[in-house]
Amino acid sequence: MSGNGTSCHPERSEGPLKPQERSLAALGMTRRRTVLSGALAITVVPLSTASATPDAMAAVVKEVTGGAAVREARVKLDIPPLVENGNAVPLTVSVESPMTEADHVKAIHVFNEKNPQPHVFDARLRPLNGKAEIATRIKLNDSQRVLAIAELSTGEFVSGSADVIVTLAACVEDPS
Amino acid sequence: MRGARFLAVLLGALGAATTAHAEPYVVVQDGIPKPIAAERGDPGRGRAIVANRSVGLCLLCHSGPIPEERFQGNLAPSLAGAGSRSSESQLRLRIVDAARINPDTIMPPYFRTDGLRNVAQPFVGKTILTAQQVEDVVAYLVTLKD
Amino acid sequence: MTSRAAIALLIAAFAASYALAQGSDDKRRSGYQDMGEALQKMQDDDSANPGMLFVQLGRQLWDKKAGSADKACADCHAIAVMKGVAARYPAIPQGADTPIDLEGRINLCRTEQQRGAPFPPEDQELLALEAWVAYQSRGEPIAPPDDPRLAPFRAQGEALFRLRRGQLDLSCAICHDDNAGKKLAGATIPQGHPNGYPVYRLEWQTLGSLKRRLRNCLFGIRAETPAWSAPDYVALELYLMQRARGLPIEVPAVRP
Amino acid sequence: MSNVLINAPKTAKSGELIELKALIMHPMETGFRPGTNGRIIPRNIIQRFVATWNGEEIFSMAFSPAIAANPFVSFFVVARQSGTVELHWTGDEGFDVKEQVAIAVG
Repeated sequence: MSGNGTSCHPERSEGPLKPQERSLAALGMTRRRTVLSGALAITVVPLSTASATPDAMAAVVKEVTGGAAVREARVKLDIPPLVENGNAVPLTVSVESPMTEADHVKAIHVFNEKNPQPHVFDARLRPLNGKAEIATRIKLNDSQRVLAIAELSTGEFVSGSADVIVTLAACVEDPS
Repeated sequence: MRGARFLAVLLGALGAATTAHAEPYVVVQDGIPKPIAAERGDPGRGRAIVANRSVGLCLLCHSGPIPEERFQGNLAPSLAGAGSRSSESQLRLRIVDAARINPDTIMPPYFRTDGLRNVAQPFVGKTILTAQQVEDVVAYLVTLKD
Repeated sequence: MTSRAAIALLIAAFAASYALAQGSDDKRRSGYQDMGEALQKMQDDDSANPGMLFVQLGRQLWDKKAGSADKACADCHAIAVMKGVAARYPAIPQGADTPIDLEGRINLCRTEQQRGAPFPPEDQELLALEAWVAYQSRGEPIAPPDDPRLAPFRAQGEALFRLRRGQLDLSCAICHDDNAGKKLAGATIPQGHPNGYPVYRLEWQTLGSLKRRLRNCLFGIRAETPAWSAPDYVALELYLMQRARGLPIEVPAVRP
Repeated sequence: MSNVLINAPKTAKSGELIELKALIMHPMETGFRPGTNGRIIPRNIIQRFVATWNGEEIFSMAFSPAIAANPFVSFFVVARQSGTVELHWTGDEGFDVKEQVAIAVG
């Protein structure tokens, strides 16, 4: 039913999309999907999952930290400020740390504000990692802030964040 | 003229499911002086159509004074000041069928179905915008004064 | 499963090669040159380029016997012989009179030599084999054959490139010749060169063929997409390869 | 068919900091995306990535659907003794892939 066309534009689903839904669609992560028959928008399929929001992100951050204070320090996110497609955004997180038994990074947690879920990943590190730096690629469904929180062996939490602009892709796929 | 208006009403009621047996509008010089839909165009709705990248598609190619839409195209002139540069009648024809003014235009024909090749099945015989949507967009564009 | 393919970090660094290779009056640009630095790095670093997973899969399949003839590609061809092949296709196979593209060539071997069922369009194994073959030509300039029999097909491809179509009444040329480099919404319109196919497109989150890409464009302008087997695609590909003559093969390219 | 690319040095000096990089073929289907029939495609992701060196865990990571398709991970480790690094990915639909590389430390 969705072999119906869309146009040369970011949204593969065709109905009016809210700004944050736009690149959700580009990601194929639309919560609402409007199927077009000609120019007649007919079907709306809601998806029950609540989207991540700054509030939802704050809530999961609290789960991770147990409510402990988080100091903005020592954590650096290397992520392109502007990406052409949110489906695979390269991200490197590094934490200034001697990585000794006495003082090392135990975990790095990454969160986002606008994907369907606030969690991105949780990594466990040890002194033998030598360097508290990890790289991966993540999906971002819209321009948003990405937050990394490091849990230190001292029990302290430190954080860093970065804003990423996801440009709207132009021509996307026939979903059929 | 009344017949054209009547047809436009009918088309409006059918959404965009236009099978344009007859042109529901009359071109006079470089414009379409009379509205092609029964209901007056609404500038607020028109702005929403222009801003919507899957309905109006306008901002894919044009930029416009719609600051909340971050990524706007630059293949075509800015829509800012469109209402100063062109009359309502001229704007209407440019949207309905810009090729009537410039055969080489890259502007898609928003309210024409004939003379198109290889149209995908779901769109055959259908216009990009409905008559009412055209009027809403025109109503919005005339408000864009320099 | 895989031999622990500790692929050496092999920076292809097309950025550097483009800076050096092209004269100033050649305005042609690979889509690579229109990408941000992050995506260029993703393509250049073989240990990060997701397309390399498909190249590796293709290498495994190359040696795997298949079909009722129980033959592997490697039983007939040394892989080294494939260098430059992707830079020359589409071409007219021996004994035939119409051109086929590299996928078509692989499927021809599949049915005639291996005596197996042809791969369906966008089949992962087909794309992987194609990527493995085209990878042998990485860095080689596109060099369409001089075969005069190709001319009418190429001309047909050019006509298709310039044909306005679809509900939006657009042609390939309007975007990729006349307006390349400009912004369509947030995206820079590339010149549309075929030098990275099969390409790892982030939009797809997988490897895909030039045909799939062409179909995306047609879909975008609300035009009919010819059947996967239609000769239109090969004709367009012939024209596009001619248009991109001299640009280096980048397989496996990464594109947004 | 699993398909993994690991980038690791074959040799390292004792105490040397080395980088390990790994790519694995996997769709990382989010579970939020409708298929062509309009119904949601069920989630199919890698949930966990664990690296061990001679059996001792050196790094682990829990993935969410927000990890890109064909996941890429890179991390560091201090080379201490010759042996085998094993990378292990597990996830939905019984996904379970192990891959090993040998590193000579001298």
